[in-house]
Amino acid sequence: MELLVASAIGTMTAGGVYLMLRLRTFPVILGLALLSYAVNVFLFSSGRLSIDMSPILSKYSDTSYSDPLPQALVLTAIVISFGMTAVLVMISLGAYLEADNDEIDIEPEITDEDSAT
Amino acid sequence: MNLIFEIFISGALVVSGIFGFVGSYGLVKLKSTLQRLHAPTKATTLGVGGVLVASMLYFYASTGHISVHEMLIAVFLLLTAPIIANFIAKTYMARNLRASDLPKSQSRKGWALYEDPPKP
Amino acid sequence: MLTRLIPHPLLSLLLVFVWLGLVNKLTLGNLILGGFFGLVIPMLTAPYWPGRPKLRKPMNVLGYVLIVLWDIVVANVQVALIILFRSNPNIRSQWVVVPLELTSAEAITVLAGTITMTPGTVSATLAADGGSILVHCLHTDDPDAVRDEIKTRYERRLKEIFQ
Amino acid sequence: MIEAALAFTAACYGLALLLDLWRIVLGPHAADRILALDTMVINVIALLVLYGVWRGTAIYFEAAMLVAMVGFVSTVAYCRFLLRGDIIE
Amino acid sequence: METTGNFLFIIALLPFIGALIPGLMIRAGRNATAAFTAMPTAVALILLMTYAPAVLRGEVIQAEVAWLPQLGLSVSFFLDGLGLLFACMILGVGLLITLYARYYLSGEDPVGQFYTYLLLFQGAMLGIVISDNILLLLVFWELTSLSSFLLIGYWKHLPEGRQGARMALAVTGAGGLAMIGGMLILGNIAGSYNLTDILQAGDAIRASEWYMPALILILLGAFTKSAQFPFHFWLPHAMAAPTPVSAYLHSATMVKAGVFLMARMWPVLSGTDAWFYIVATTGLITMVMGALIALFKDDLKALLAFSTVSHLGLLTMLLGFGTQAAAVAAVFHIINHLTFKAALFMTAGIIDHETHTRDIKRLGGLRHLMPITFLIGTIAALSMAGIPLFNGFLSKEMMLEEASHTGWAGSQYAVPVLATIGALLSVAYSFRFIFHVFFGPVRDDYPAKPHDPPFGLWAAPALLVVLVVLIGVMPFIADTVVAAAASAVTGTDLDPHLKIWHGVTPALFMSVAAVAGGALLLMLHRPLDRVWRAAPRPEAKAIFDSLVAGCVSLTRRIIEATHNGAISRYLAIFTAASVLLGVAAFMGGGLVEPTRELLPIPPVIAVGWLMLVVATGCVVVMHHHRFRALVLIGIIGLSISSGFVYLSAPDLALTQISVETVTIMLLLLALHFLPKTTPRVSSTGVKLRDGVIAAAAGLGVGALSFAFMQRDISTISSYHLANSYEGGGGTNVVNVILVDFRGYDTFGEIIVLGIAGMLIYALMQALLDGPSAQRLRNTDYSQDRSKDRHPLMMVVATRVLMPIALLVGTFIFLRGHNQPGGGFVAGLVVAIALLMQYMASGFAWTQARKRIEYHTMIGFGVLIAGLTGVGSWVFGKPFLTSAFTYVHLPPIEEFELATAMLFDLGVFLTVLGAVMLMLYSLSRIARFAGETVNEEPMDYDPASRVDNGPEAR
Amino acid sequence: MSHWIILPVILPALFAPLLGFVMRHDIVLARVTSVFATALLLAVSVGLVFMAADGTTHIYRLGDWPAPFGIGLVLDRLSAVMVLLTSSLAFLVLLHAIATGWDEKGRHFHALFQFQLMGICGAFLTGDVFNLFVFFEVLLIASYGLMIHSGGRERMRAGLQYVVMNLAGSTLFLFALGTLYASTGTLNIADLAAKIPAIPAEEAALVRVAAMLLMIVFAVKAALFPVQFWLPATYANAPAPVAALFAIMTKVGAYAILRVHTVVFGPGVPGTEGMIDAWLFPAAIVTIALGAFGVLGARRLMPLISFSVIGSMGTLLVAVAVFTPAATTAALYYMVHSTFAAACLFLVADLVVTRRDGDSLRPRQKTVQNGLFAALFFGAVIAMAGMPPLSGFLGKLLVLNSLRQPDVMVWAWTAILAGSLITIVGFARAGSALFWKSTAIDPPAPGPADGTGPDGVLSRNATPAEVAPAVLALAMLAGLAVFAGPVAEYLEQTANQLFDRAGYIAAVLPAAGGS
Ligand code: NA
Ligand code: NA
Repeated sequence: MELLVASAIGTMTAGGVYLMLRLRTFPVILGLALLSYAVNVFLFSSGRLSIDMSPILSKYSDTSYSDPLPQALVLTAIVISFGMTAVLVMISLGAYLEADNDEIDIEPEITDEDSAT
Repeated sequence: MNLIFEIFISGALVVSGIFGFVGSYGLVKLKSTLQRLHAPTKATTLGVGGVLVASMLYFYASTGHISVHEMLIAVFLLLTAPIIANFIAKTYMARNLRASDLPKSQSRKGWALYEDPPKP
Repeated sequence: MLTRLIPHPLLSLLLVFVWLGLVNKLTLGNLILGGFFGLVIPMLTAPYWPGRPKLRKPMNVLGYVLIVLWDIVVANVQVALIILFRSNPNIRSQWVVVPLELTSAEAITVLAGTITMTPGTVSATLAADGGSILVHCLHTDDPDAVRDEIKTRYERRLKEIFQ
Repeated sequence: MIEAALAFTAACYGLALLLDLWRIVLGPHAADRILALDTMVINVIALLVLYGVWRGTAIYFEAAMLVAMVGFVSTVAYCRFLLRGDIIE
Repeated sequence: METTGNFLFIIALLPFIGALIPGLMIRAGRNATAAFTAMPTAVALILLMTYAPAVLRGEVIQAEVAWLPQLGLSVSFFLDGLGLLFACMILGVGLLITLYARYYLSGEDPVGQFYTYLLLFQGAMLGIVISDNILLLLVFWELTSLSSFLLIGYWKHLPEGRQGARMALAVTGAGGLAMIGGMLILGNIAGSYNLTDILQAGDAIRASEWYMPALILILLGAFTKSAQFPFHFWLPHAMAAPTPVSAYLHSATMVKAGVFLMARMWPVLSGTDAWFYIVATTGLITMVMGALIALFKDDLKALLAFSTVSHLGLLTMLLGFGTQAAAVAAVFHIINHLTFKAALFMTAGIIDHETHTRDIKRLGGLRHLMPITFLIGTIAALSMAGIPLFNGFLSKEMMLEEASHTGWAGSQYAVPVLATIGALLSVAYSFRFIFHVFFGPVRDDYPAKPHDPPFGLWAAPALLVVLVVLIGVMPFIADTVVAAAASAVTGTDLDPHLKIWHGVTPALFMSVAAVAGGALLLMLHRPLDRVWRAAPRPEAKAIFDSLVAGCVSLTRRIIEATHNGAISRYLAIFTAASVLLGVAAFMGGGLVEPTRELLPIPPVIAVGWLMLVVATGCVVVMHHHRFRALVLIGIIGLSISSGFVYLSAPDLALTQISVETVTIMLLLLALHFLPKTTPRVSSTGVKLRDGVIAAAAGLGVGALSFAFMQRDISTISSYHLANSYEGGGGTNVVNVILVDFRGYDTFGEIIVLGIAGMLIYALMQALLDGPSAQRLRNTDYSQDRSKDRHPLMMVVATRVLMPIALLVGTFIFLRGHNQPGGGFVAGLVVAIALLMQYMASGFAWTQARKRIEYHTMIGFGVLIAGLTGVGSWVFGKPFLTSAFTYVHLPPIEEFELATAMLFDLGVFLTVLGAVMLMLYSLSRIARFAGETVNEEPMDYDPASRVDNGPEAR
Repeated sequence: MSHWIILPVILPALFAPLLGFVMRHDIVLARVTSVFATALLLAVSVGLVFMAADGTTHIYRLGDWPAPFGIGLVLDRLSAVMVLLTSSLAFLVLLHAIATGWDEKGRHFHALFQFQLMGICGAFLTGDVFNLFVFFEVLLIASYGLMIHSGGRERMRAGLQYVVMNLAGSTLFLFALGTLYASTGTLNIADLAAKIPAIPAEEAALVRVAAMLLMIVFAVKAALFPVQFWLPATYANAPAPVAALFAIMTKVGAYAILRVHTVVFGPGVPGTEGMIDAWLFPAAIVTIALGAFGVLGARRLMPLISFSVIGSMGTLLVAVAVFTPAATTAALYYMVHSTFAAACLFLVADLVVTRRDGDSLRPRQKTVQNGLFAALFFGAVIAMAGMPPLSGFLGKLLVLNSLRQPDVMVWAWTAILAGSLITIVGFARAGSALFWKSTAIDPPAPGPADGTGPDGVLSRNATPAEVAPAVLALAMLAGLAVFAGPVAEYLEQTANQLFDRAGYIAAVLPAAGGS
């Protein structure tokens, strides 16, 4: 199981990084979304994996529970990355509408004259 | 647990599994999109229904309480499945068929997909 | 006054049941709470549901639901058999146009939903004025029979309920 | 017996998921992909309920319920996007 | 008796205070400004004079206040003979320049600025010569660079002025920076930055292994400032400044700072071979070279500038000799050079002012037209030439005397011969100044009709030439001053007697040879000038300019190649660096043996894994089809959520799936306006590069997680599990952590969301106010649209589904504290419920039916959450301390009331408000793009068919 | 426990929603409230500095949960100084934004501004690494809003890049935190500081990775090579007052390195000994060089200033990288200085650029009040380039003086001194082109009544209120120089307190007894 989770994290990270390195905003957004999925699972896995041990306290049984803290951290991270993604989407839309293309790189503006002699 | 319950539960599960599989099998097997539309919307409804029935029976059998919240999922799916099928069908038609490919509507207006609604 | 307070009684009732289903425990407290939500939520959403569909014969609803449920089970089996055992070239899909007499939006929706959930048919689109419905039939040799069955088995009953 | 039935059903749904995946990847039409994704959602709902039965807990019910809700909404949204472009026009 | 040094603070401060005066006075007129500007200088000079007797007796006046003790920097001043001499020169000449400038500057020049800069500069110079702390000295040193930059660039409209200023700043600034290094080393060796301590530590410093670096760095500072070869080139270009500036900077002050520093450090640094060979040689070369170039300069100020270079070389050489006699000669020459050179600059200024040219070739014959100027100029030039009875002669003799018995690398003749040549050239250009300017026939083509200037303009140089003559004739009047200064330089008590006649010494012969040779050279000037002009030689300014230009274009190329706006490359570098450094870090440490057994892999879970992996791969492969990629992202979200369910994290599953859905909604909304496909633009090489980086990152992260998942660790969360119910009142530990243990995180998190909503709204407004609005209006987004906009079935189904969804949201909210759920998920579920309604009947229609202020909702959410936290202050508890109780109303079963729920309500409202505000903003944009508002909930209500009468099919 | 500690977070957190959601239609009310809130924050932070002055490490346990289980705010000298630095800078910037009307050019400026302050103060005060992440995000998202405030094509694209870069950085932050939690089981800085030194090098691989990744995360914020690329485009395209406020943002990165990599992974920790310095130091050297190159090579004013910010961060981080109290003292002084210097430059640049046709370093028509602007620019440049009499020179001397270890001295001194030279030359060229050459060109014709010419170029004089913030910033720099002694003394104690790991642990985790 651990191997599956680790490889899933790795795959999503790789995919995310690859898309993040593209030249248009949309794939970059997708890449960052993938990366945030990957990092959420990664953060979650830092509490180690467990099955059927949800951290919902049970009055009746004296079972063990999975580590709730990373889960709480991941929740926070998910929410934050949602907000960030939303902002990114909007800004990229803004950039597109302003410039009429959704390239992410800035073409350096070279002026003809030198600044000072 | 009561054997009757076990049998019913197992039966419901098996039925569910079969229909769940068939739905997806149809999705792969059938040759046109509109045909494929029939497979999952129908088969999976019973598939999920089976699991839900099994779940209700199981919890009743094991705790003695009647568990009804499975019903909610069923109700929800029942309410939404037609809408979904309708939308997917329209999506396909809008992109792949013209009005002339379809039989004529038998009312004053043509099909909603291709024709504006009457002015009120 | 009462219509303002309880704009959609059936919806309210449904919500009470849904609430009980959600908490999955029938207690007085939950019933009260469910009743509260059953009142409040329709009030909040009333603007989005103008008008109240009239149900002539509410008792017929149950019969209709049972028929549809039965048909769904049958539909599933039939479709499963077609999918599993009929080779693709032998599946003859057809369009079926069903002219509608129903005029209530709710009734048309229920009919279209029923069509989709029952044997091998999917309601694909309505006419722009809601006057007929285009049904895609997975496999049939007789489209007219399909149309007639829809009209007699479902539309007639719905007409009784809604008009 | 229930154990075996659970295993069988789970296997069925596992296979079903693979078939859905197949259809999503191959398409060919957008409608096919949406349809297959929706099927996948429904299969997952079944699996979630199944898992609850297997574990004997109702803790996963909300997840199943929520998957059903968002499955509906996102499927409609995908379709509306293709049909109208703006999903909340 | 120790004399208190408190006046030193005042003296040091006066010029800086004075620098404010012109700004205040300038409206009162030029005379008033000049007069008031002279005041602080005069007062400082008077105060200084009160110390003169004590200093000349050999006392050292000191004063100190702490400034930055952590650094060893204090405001400490000391005044010894050397300091006094320089301070007098700076202030005295300063006064003269103030006077001179009043008449020199034209009415169009901003006089106020000039005096401000001048006083700033004066203060900086003064600071250098009386600083007792070398760090403080550095402060003043840098200040001279800055203020001279302003002075040289004073005539901003002249390109020469700007370039000269920048060049001076670059060269002297560079030297200053080197000197910082040298001084810090010096202080480090001596253990103190106080000069008095450092001057005691000469032996230790010379013995230190850091002596050489310190020496070189400090000398770099001194040489650049004093325009020593090869840094001499900036000085002539600084002549673009108004002449009063040149007279001040290049006779008495700025350029002497380097010489002063060498003199100051003489007891510490001199006496080694390194000192001798570096300093004396540099000085000698500079002297000869400067003089040679001066001879062929036609610009009067350029001639004087190179003569200054030459004389500075002379001084440097003398200090480099390292003997006491040479030091005495240096000190004496400093005084003499000041007098004649300042007078000469002022003379040049007068000529320029009156004739409107400084070109020697256009002058001549001024003897008759400007007799006073002629007299002053000639006396000063003769002194510069080293003609007896003028003070220049005396110190030059002493220099030649010293040179005559200084050997250089085994050679007895190198130094004397070169020194003589230097003196000879000096005579030549001095004579040229006299003869080519004043003698010869009166011309009729001067650019302006020359005549002697008003008294105000010639008074200052006249005073200086009086000194030239006085010292020249009665050198003993300078005895005490020279003695005091020379003693300070050498650190031993010296009592030199300055005489006119030294007897028949080698120096006399050298001097005679120099005068004769000089006269001869002048006679040969015309042919020599032609040879000189024809000879190829490196042009320092051109070299400097091309060096700077080269640096600029090199740095520009580096910067523009690296910071080229290609964020994809920045990110590639960032990722690659993270991977490489992460691996490097990992390799540097070990790992304990695995302690956990791996969990089994059920087949269905393997299928889920496969879904995720395949979908990820497909997203990468198919990302050019944007919509398709979004569908595939859906699979990934679904797989992860299911995985969370399987791995005991139901809350995560709920959150993940709902967030993912809302995210996809937003992406779909945005994609409506964006291109639907991504062009294939990356080359194979780039793809390969990115692929390698991506694979490495994936491998690294995967391996890392695999490594820790196999190893157990005890965590702090056992506390949370143990205290969740008792202390936090909830059984859903994750939720209790979110709203209680780490509620502060959640508080931050909802603020992020609130800001996100607000920001999106603000951005939407900005877009609609800007040029994008036009683009939106002009783009047709309605192509290929199906005609049914708000299909009946969807509308009707939503009428039931949305209330149910709202109920589910409420349910999830209410039970979140004890079961999976909570305010955040509830907020999203309610948002999704509303989204259904929007998709059914449109945003605008829905909004029109019930106006919900999403802004306010966010505001209230944040405020409720914040005030809930603040509420605990009332009970004397810290922010966000929760309280809960169980209430029992008889017919109903027990239920819980917790402040955490109130906090969660804040979360709920913020989330809902934020999501809705985002949707609202996107829908506004759509309406701008031409989307219309529908009047009815659905496209067509078939019920109205009845009203239209019977159907006609 | 004193509630004062949390006020720098709560005040803006409560004012911001009021500003953004209640007062969003009334600019006058919003301005008054915003200034009031910022002044209040300034007052509170002055109080905190005095509160921390006695050397006590104050802890504020949120939710009344004991450390390390809940989140604790920690007020020591360092956090107090940083909060004061933030609030005083914010005050200046806010005045400028209001005086110049920048706040009206888009929506929600004041709310975003307060949120930004909340995020920054929260990051400085927290004693928990995950909470640090959360407040990083708060300050980032607010900064996104401020960055693209008032929109425009270039700004939007640059803002997009800024967001993307930081999202990547945040992702790495989470990877680092996951690794840290996975290898230590805790998130509290004091608890980490107590636990990590006990991990022998043979078991430290994971902790090392966490430490390294955290450093990269902070390095992105601090604009350290090779993750500094984002900065010039961002700062150059941000609205000028925002760029001025951003002067503190890079310091957040530097602060985080100081806090985390000194207290948790600092000197004497066997697992990470020598690892961070080995990378940080050379990177900082290169950063100095790049900053200097940028100043010399820039074609436009705003990028030029941005590169000078990079250079100053290099200088700051060189001092941080040796992890000694003396060097940290120097770094802190330099940090305070460079924050105001950069801000001052941006504010002055704003006054100039709005009166010019763009910020290109080519001769243009001279602006109205050319001399005044030239003087202000000269002052700000002196500060930034580290020349006397302003605090930059002292800061530079402190840094140089603290880097006398033989292995670092040559590199550090060469880089800093040569960097200064290049910077000075670059600034001189820029100033000459902007203010001197321009005088050769006739002043613009008098514009319309409101002083706005074509292309929005202002042709009216700057009001005293517009000039005041820049002048105040210069005065701060002068004050910092004059009172360098007392300031450095406070900072020296600050550095010593920072290096007193046991004291920190004992204060935060009383039960641990500071072992
Ligand atoms: Na949360
Ligand atoms: Na509590």
